[in-house]
Amino acid sequence: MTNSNIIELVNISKSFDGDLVLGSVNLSIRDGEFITLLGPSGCGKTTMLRIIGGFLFPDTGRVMFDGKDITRLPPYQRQLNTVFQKYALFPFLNVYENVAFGLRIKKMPEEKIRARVSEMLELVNLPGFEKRGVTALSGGQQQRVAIARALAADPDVLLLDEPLGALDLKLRKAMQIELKRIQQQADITFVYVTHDQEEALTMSDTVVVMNKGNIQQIGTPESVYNEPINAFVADFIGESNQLEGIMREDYLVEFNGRRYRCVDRGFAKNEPIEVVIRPEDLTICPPEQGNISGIVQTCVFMGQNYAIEVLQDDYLWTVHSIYHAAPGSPIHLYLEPDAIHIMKEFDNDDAYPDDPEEELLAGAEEEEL
Amino acid sequence: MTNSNIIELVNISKSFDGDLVLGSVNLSIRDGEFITLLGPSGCGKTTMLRIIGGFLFPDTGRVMFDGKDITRLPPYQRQLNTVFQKYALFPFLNVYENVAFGLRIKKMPEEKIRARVSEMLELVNLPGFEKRGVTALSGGQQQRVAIARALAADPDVLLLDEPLGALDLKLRKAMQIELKRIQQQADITFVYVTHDQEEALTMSDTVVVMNKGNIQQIGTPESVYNEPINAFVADFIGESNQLEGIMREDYLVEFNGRRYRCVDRGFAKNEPIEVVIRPEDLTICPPEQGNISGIVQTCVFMGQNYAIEVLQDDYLWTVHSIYHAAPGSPIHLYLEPDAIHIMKEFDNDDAYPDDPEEELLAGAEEEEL
Amino acid sequence: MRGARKAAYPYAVYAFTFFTAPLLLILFYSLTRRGPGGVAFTLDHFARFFDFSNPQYMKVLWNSFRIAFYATALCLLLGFPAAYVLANLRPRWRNFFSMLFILPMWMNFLLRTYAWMALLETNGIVNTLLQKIGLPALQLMYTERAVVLGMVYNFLPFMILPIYNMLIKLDNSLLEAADDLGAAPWQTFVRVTLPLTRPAIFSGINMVFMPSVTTFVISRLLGGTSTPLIGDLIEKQFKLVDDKGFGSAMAVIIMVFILAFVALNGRNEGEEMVF
Amino acid sequence: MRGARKAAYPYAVYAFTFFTAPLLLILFYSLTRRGPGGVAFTLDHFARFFDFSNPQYMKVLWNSFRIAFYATALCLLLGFPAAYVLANLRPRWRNFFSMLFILPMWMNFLLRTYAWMALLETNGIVNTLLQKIGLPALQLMYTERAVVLGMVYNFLPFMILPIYNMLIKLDNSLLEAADDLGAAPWQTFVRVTLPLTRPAIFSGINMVFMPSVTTFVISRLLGGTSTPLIGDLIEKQFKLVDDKGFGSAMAVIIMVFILAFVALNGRNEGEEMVF
Repeated sequence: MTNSNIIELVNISKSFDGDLVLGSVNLSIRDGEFITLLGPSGCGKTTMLRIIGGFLFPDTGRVMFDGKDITRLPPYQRQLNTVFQKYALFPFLNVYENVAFGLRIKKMPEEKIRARVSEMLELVNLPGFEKRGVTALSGGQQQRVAIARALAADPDVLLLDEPLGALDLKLRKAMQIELKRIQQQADITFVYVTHDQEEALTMSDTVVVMNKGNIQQIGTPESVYNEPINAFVADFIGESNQLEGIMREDYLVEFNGRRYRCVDRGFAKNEPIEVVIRPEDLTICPPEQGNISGIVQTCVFMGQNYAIEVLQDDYLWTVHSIYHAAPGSPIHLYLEPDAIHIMKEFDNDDAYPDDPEEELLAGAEEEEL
Repeated sequence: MTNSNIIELVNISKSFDGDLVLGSVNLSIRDGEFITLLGPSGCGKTTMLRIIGGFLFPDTGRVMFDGKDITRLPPYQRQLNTVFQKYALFPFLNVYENVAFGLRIKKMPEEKIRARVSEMLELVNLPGFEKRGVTALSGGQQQRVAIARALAADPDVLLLDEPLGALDLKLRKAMQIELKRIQQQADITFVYVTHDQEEALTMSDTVVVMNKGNIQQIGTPESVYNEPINAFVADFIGESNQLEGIMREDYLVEFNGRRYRCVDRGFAKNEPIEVVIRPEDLTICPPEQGNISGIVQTCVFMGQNYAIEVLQDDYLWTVHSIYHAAPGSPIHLYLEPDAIHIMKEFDNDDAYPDDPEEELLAGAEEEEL
Repeated sequence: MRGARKAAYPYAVYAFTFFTAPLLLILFYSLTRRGPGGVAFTLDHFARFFDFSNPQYMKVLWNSFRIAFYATALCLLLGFPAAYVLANLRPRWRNFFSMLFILPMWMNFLLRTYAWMALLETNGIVNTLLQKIGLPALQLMYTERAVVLGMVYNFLPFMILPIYNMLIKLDNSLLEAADDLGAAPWQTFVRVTLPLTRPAIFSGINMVFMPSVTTFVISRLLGGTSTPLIGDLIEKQFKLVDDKGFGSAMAVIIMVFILAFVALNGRNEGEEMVF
Repeated sequence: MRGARKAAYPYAVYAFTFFTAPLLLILFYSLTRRGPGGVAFTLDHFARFFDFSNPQYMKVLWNSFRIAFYATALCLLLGFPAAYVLANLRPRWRNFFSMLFILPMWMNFLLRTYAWMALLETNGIVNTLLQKIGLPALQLMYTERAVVLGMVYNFLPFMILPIYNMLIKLDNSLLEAADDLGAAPWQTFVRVTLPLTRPAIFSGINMVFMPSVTTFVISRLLGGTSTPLIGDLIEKQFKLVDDKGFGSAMAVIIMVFILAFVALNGRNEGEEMVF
């Protein structure tokens, strides 16, 4: 990964039928990084990817590639390739011919094609699959052929549009590791689109969190998870307890009727703020050490830990703990000052919607474009 | 939940074109419980559900419902209803008519139907949706209409075939909570099919882990996660470190060249066994407290924690920790005796396959049947 | 795609002109008359058809619709079950039998009709068989019934094919859902299969009704002079009387009726036109 | 489903019998002769056709295939671009134009052919226009070219429809994938669009070639006596000569050729028969 930018989006905006899908987006993508566009359906992430790929032209703004303006260039003249959501393999060609497709267009000599195709199939762990028909392959295998085909032309950037969406959970996890390996081995830039925050966190160098056509936050997985910039990001990436609070003074915040030390400063005195606390940052402790206490409502086994709901006055805390807690019993929790994330009162519009399905519908419409 | 069995499967087996999909399965389902059939694609879980539903007849064995043999009864004569994977709503009917479908068949008077439909739409959180066309609904809404339709006829048992598979991650989590609520509110038995172990763990009273047409383990979420009966279950439900070891004596096991205290007994002296250790049971600790030490290879941020790979001699441990560890640095881990799960050497055939896609393909074929 | 589309345009325009020119010509003929002063606009041809003091032409039109209606109804009655059985066969048999249904369609339809005539003639197969078992010979040819049968025979595949195509695409989980919700097989059929195949049924009705209304060969060969249809009238104007104006006017009238019929039918169909 | 299927069987069997009986009858005629001793088996009809010392019938067959081939090739040349343009129109225009293509099909095809004749006649529209601009009148009717044009006119929709139906179902992401992999528009067309529409093209070829080979009305009306086709011969046997045996034999021969053609064509098509 270098520090030079290979792609720059400048003031990109795009509407469909009068609906603004992308509103003046700016983004720099460094050469060699694994960058993920993350957001709920309908947030504009796929539109952004398609603009980079050349399948859509933006209404305003420029797409720069290696310093050159490629905004109006058709896909076939761009130095980047795409792995499509539903693979888009040519059903009338076998694996070899699918991978060789781009090379034949380039009129590469046959022996070079042969070498390149086996190299690619080696890379995606499908050696010896040359003669197979693509329709007879499993989902994961088709996925890998699609990657091999896209990589065969040796692009500088690979665009991936939710490539693991159609796969089994276990297989998806395996492919995540494999994709990361392929990216590092081929040493090229990956621009990855997903709505799955776990996928985004584990694979990416940089995560771009999007909502409603705008970029909410850009950062490393750690920074977007640990220091979410607003309530939407906090809620979308991982679970969180969200409360309204008041900043009494620097390093002192009040929420749910109590005052807590915190690490934030610079707010106005008594400014209303938003508090976000991760469930795993609440630790079960003996009564004398706790600074939150309540009654256990439910305790659900989640595998690695239990999800415990704790009622304190009117607020229902969600706590993740490796320890079981009996519903109905009192419980004491300790909250460290630096686990209290404070942000300006957020615009409700940007929060993750209560009815996420409206977003889904918007997404479904977007797909068709 | 009572202790009487509402459904009993006795020696059920089923082949398609000579391939054994279910091999002599026995299962008892208690009245009012939330039971989940969990396994990879092609494990036979959907076939089992379809046999309970009456869409398939088993080759051998009996299906008992409330003590009566219903093996050969067609679906429309069974006291249970199904929520189909792809919803299967009638596209030519609106929400009201979809939910009322079963009631009209029963010739229920119109005012009763009206009351029942609004009750059901209330239950699934879609009040006022009566006049909407079902094709205009979002995925999650269609899902809920399908549940309302299936529950309207007041079945004793509801069968659910991967009902959340088509939904967004965030929406899926929300629907998991909702489904659990609906099940408790309606107080009926849910038989739920999924390949998602997280879904199975969080929702179920009982988890039935299946592989290759056989039941591997039946138990509460805690018991299948914490006391997996074999390596397949351990591997399929959550991540795990798996090592070969030797039982030196009761309470003393040797693996990776070292001896550890454990809580298991009753094996032969020096019997070769299989050791399974959960990544989150390995705790980073000061050198003097550790009983495993190695060099950090990678450290990937996963949100709630880091996945750290630690090389000890030839074995690569996977460790989950909330602390970051710098790759290349030495690390010390503590392993409690009761975190060491010991099981008889497993039959390799039952393990989760190295190439899970072959399973996937088998699954794809199964779906068509 | 842009380039390929551009290259295709001239061909498309050519095909289109080639295709609509005769239609425009008919429209032109129907609205003009050749007088001493050249070609003049007129509505006389239409007035002659809709002459209420002498409704002979309207009567023929009515007959054409009536007979086409019988033929369509019969086609539906035979075609739906045939398509249903075909769609439920195992794939191998399904291909074989649908081939048998399609095969005669490749044969010119007049030749098919001649073969059919051989069956119905006074000294044809059916009567020979009847007489062999001691029954009196029947007057099968040159009746309205023969015309309807001829239409059914010729246009049945147009009913079967869209319905068959729809049935094999039917989402099986919808049928299972109905079964699951307590519907017995016949209830599933009435409440789910039928509503789902409605667009195909309407399509089939269109595809049978249209040619039945306009045919004249079938009626001439099998019906003789018993029931002249509108198609016969039109042909006579073109071929024997050489009154292209009146013939064209009748063609336009029937086209308008057909369009109205399709539009009415299409309204129920919604988006899913099957053909 | 079991119940509904059972109820449908009698209708299906009836439809099937009704449908295949005439075919069997033709086969029967072609293999028998009425002699003094009753009906006797014979291969004479076939021998008469394949008489190599007097290949007049085979020549007609050859001519029929040749002309049908021209018509099919022309239909493909016009039909593919037309379907392509149609499929790439915005949905609203698409429906309008496909309606215009389908509309004439509902009109009886003889009537369409008469309209077409009005264009080509010696004193028809085309010649009138030619003379107006000072060019000599052309002999357009009663030529082989007129027959081919008549076939193209009548059967073009059968080429356009399957291709159009395939094109609108085309997976756009495959075209995008080709574009993405560096294929310019025409390369995408040749390497992706064409292979994907192959089954529809073969289907269209079948649907045009079959009726072109067997038609006799078009050749009689537009070709006069210039080029008799096999269809004319068959009709003459049935209608004028009343030699049903020989006519049936020719019908069987042409069916066998057509079946062979379809089988050959179908081999390339694989599973996806479009019609």
